[in-house]
Amino acid sequence: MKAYRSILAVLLATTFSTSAMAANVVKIAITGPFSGGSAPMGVSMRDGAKLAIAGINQNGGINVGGKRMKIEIVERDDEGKNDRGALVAQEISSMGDISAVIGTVNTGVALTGDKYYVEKGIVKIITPAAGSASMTQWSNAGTRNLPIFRFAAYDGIQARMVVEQAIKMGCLRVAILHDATNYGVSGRDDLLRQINNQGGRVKVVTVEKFAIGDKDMTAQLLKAKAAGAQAILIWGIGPELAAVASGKQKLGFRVPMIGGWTLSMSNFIDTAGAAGNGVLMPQTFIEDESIARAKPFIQAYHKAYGVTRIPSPVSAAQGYDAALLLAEAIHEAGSTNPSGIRESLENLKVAVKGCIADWKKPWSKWDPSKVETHEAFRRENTVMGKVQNGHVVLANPADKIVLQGKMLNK
Amino acid sequence: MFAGISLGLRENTVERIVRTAIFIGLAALPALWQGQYALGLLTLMAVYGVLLIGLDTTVGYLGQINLAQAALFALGAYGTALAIGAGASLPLALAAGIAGALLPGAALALPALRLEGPQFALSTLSFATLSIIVLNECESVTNGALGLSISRPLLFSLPLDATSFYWLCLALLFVAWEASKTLFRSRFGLAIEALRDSPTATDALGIGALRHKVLAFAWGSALAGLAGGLHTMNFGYLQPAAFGYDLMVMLLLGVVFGGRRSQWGAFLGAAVIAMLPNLLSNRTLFSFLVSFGCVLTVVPPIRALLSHKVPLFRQAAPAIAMTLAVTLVFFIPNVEEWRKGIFALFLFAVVVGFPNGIAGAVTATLRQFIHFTPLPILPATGGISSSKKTEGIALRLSDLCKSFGGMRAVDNVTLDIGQGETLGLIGPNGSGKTTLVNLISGLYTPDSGSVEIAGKRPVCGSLMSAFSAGAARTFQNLQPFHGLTALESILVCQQGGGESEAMGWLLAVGLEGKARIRCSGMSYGDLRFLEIARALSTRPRLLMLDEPAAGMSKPDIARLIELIGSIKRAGVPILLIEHHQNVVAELCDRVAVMDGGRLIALGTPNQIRRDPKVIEAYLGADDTERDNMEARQC
Amino acid sequence: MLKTENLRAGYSGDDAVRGISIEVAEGSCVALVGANGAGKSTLVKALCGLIEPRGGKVLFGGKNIVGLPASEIARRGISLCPEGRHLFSPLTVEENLLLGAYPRLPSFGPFRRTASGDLRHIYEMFPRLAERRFQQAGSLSGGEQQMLALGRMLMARPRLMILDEPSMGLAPILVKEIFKTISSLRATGMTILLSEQFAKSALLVSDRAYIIERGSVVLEGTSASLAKNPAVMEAYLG
Amino acid sequence: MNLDFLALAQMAVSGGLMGMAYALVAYGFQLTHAAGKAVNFGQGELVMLGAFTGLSLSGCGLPYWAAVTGAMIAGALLGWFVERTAVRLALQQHNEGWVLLTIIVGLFWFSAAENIWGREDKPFPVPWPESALDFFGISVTWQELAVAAGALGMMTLIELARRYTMIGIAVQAVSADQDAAELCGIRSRTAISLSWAVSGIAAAFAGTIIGPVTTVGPTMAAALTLKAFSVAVVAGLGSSFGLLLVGVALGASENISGFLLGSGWREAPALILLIVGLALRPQGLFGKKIIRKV
Repeated sequence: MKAYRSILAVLLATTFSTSAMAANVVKIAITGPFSGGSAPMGVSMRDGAKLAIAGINQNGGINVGGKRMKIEIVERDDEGKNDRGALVAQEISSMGDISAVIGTVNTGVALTGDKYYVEKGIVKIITPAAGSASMTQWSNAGTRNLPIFRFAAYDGIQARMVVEQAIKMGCLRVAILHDATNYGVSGRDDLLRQINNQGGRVKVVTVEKFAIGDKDMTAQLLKAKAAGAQAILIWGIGPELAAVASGKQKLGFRVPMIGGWTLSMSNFIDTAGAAGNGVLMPQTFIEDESIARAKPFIQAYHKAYGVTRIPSPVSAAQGYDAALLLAEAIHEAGSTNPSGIRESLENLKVAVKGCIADWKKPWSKWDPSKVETHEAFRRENTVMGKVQNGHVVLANPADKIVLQGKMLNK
Repeated sequence: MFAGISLGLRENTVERIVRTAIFIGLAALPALWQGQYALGLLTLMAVYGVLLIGLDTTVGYLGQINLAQAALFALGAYGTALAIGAGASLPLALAAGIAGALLPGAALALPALRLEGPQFALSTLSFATLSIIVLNECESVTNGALGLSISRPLLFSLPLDATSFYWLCLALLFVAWEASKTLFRSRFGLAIEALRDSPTATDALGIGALRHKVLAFAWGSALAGLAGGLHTMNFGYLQPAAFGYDLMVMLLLGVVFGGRRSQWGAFLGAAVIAMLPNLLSNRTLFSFLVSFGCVLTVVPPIRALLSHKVPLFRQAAPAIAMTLAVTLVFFIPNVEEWRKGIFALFLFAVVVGFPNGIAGAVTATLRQFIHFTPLPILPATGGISSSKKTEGIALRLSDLCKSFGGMRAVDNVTLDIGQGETLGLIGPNGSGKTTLVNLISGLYTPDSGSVEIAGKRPVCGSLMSAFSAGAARTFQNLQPFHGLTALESILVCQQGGGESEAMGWLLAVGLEGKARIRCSGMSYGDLRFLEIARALSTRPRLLMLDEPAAGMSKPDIARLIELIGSIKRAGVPILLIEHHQNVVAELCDRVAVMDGGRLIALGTPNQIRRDPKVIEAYLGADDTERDNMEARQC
Repeated sequence: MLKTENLRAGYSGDDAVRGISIEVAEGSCVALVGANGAGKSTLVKALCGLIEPRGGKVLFGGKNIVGLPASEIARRGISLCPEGRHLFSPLTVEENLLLGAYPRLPSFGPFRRTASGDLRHIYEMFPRLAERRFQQAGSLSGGEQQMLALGRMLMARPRLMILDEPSMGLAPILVKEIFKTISSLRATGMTILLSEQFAKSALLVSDRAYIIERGSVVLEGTSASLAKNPAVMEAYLG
Repeated sequence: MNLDFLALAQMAVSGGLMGMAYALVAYGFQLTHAAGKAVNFGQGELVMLGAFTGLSLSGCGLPYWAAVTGAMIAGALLGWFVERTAVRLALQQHNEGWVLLTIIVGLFWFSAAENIWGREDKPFPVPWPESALDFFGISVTWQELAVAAGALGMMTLIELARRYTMIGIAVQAVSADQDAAELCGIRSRTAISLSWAVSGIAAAFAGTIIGPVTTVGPTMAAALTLKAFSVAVVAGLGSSFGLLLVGVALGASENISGFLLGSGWREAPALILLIVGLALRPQGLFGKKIIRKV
């Protein structure tokens, strides 16, 4: 009984403490899959964002209209499931005191859940979900005053870079391999669209699919080989990509493999081993301490979470920068009111110095006919990365300037 | 221990009042608990409620692990989504959803329901995987992995906002609940209940297992389709991957958690799986629930300790699990990461602590405290009468043989029973009597030889076919329908006719006073009489009684003799296997004696009593006949 | 050696054994005689721990063994040859026999060698089993199966053998053979409790007998005296 | 045509070799089903935990074989634990609760693994080369050979132990007739626990041999378990030889149908065959017919 009473006391204390503090804090929600298959991305993103927020809180919080307010984080695990994502969105949007949301890894979750934020006008920065549909759904619907922003190199950009890379390497007959998820299929569609844009220069010899969990890609690769593919353009996540790389090696099928940014995740690089060497992918961030801008972030992350390598560096860096941008927007808005934050995100006055770049007005006023208005990344601040002996390096060393750079002017 | 409160109402009425009150409360809830989230949870709960009531038809009522419900849910959802895409109105779209799940569900049921246990589970699992593959691959129709987005159609030109959509879901849940309840209270439901307890007995009594199972599965599928339709309209976005193994497991857990074979259980399970994982995101609530659960679970082991007994592992296990959960909640910095694990501990405690689910535990407790008015008992009509008298032969066996392994259980048996005749079949244990009855009633297929019942030749090895020829039987090892009352056991067997006729049969065997008692609570002797009443209620042309007096007390045996006598007088031909010689002597016109699978004697009871072969078979060999044995050993 | 006091046991529902007290002296052969369904099998199962008695005591060598698991009772020296034989049908004849001696044999290593003496003894007793030692037990004929069941029990070198309806389901000629085996076992000084529906044969091989009807002992005495008692006959045919 | 034939042969060989892994996990199902009529629906989690244990041990600098042995010991403990905590309880309560309890225990393992080892997939280092061998134009990796040999070896070893040690024969006796086994002085509960422990060993070992192929992560074995379950039921939960045959056939058929019909459909033909096959032969291809008794 005594134990029970003390537990009750703890419970009451937590209830009261949160409500008492509520007035002096900015509440930000972070959502994403923190368990299950896409958890490495979700957790890295969350931890990156939390790192940024911890730094802000250490410096006394955000100056909101002259008052120093600390940031309080509400975490919700959407498990990468659409239904759960919708409920999380409903929960957050009905909490009433949430200023903004950062998160979402799975495009499907964005498609089911984001409408609840839009209804309430709550600002959300999507990162690192790159599927095109999560923004195009709003342009198709013609939504005005959209509070959804994206902070990730969306698949349109990535697909374009991948196709351009293939052309640059002289591979005009390509095979497209993709996983059977929303991510893979929409990546496939983006690739096909970009290849179309090249006006018949590139020929797709075969399109093959693989399921999550498939470890034997012999069938797909044999077909690609038989069709005479000169390059493999691939869209998928993690271990399956590694299976393709090892399968290629096994069949002695030596053609370049180019794909989405997920090829930089450790679950691909470590698993593929030597077979992964030479694989190319667009990158917004590389976990390379020789890049001066990235070094403090990388070191802080390693220290804070006791790791020697970030599970998904791109997600972590994007989460970090997104949180910084959000904090700046809240400061500039001078209130925790979502519509104010949306407006100031669309018109950021001060360049935010992030670990990826100096972000100067990354977004502009939403125009349903141009999704780019709410997309932060451009072709210019994305580089091609290459796997080399277990690390991602720049495919083109001259690109280093992009990652160092202080660019991004509109 | 407790006197209990008498409400002066029937249990059914009370249940209905409570249920209606809860639904009214739920409908009014959005006014109190405002916000989209609350509505979202409540809507999800209503949708899952419909889905789980559907799942409960197989998992609860049929007692089979069904892993296809999530896929049927998906098919329903896609049916509705495609119909909406084609411009269908809301009712039409829901109908499309129901059809989308019902048709494949019925197609699966036909082969799958011949199976049981792991085999059934596997074929439903295969179906589920297959459905998801089809949804994923037919991109031109379903848009594949990219998913379908739809907007909610109008209901009779009325736009539905979140609240009215919730009301719609709630109303449909109420309808599904009521319909399921009515269905499972009907003869159909009784049959389902009966065949779960003993599929052999239901087939032998002509109830027909497969037909009922397929219908029940189809009903479950239809509800899955309906739920799928609602789900589509609720979230507005569909993706095949969302209906995979995880959802399946969650649904299964929901049904067991809530309590099987009860719409209340399905509802509570739905509330738990819709609400709990989401509500548990709230740390305060989470800690509270887990601590409260922990306190609840330590009661049984403490109680055991107080009465100076070492608590059983079964009693202690939930407490251990909950203590572990509490430890995790209070000592792990990031509870969100351990959410699944803590949820698992919570479930473990409930499944072990309440094997019948929450609904089962609550009902049992309530029945202890509250006395409900029992259902009225209707006056009896009918009873044993000589309705069917045909000329000729009731049973003809020619050269029947059956062996198991190296053993000839029935060896070349040829036997006739005339109309109105009572034939006794006796013989020592293991002489093949029951095997013979199993051959006649179609449980076993004979190796050779033929069976003819009342002039018809049933298909060999088919219980149903032997039944339609007119054979009805009782079982040596009782096959009662544990979940049914005595009255229901008769109702489910009789071909038409109402409760009063069923009462007539009970009256005939002297069980009229126990009409409302469940078989699981009846004594051995009563169950023997009930089996006879069950067989009689099918109005058989051949009645086979397999050791009806086994385990009966002396007065019961006297009653039995009287009963069989009256059946005999009504002209029903009887094959009676019995050990009690006085029963046989008193009732049988002729007696057949089996030994080692062979028929060794046939004659009147008096002839048989004096037959030296029979006496030897019963009393065993004399050691004096050595020569015989030595001849064999050479 | 074995003594029960007011033993009650049963499955669901009523007790099938309603307070039975019997006694088996060392080196004697005691028969339980009664018709089908009289409660003999239930009594025997309760003795061996296959079902838990609902009341009463079972004393074996002076110690109460009620509540012990069947395997423990078997290890103390009571060996049951169950009704319906219950052989391990997918296993070979020899494996079945070896299993009889399981508690004595090493779990790994040369168990066949350890058991070879006993095996030879059994094969001498039942030459048919030696012929079929590598055949599956399920493929044997009824008589051979019963021999195997007896053999398996003997492999355990029991202090008390309980035979439950060894004659069940056998042709009369085989029944004679089984009883011959029982009487030869008895001659070796083995303590035997025999539950049997064939009164005549059972009374012939036993020293003492209990006549059981509807879960209670209705008559007891030396076998010779019971064999002459017309009430025994009555218990069967009337 | 020639290329197609060669390609089909290549598919069949790769699929068949991986199918051995299905057979090994299915063998684990068979062992526990024989002993106590229950199977572990959380077997995939045991595979995963075995792989993680092996990974951690080899991370501690132990040689590969020592790590595998350690994983097998862990597997045995986990298998025993599942039987003791979940299955026995449910069977005592006489309901199908064991299905759920094994799922629930699996869920807990999953969550624990996520938190102990992290959520990412990790590679499993192996002592054999990554290169491929070439047999008449069909390439086979050392890894595939290792999976096949490991699965075959493990199954043979357990099968030998079952047939040629007294304790193995006793476990078989318990599966055949629990009461009769008790009467022979065999402690049937211990025998059942032992079966679960051995089943856990098989699962953990399977984890260590497929770990290098699938990479080691919390979700690594989800698909594998379902396939293994199919193999076990189709083969008939009674024949270890049947398991191998069905496992190899399933692996090969998946690959071939993926090649012929498109990779999204790779599982479809096997699933349809499975439903039809079970409807025609419920006891499984190699199972014995069950006689109903009343």
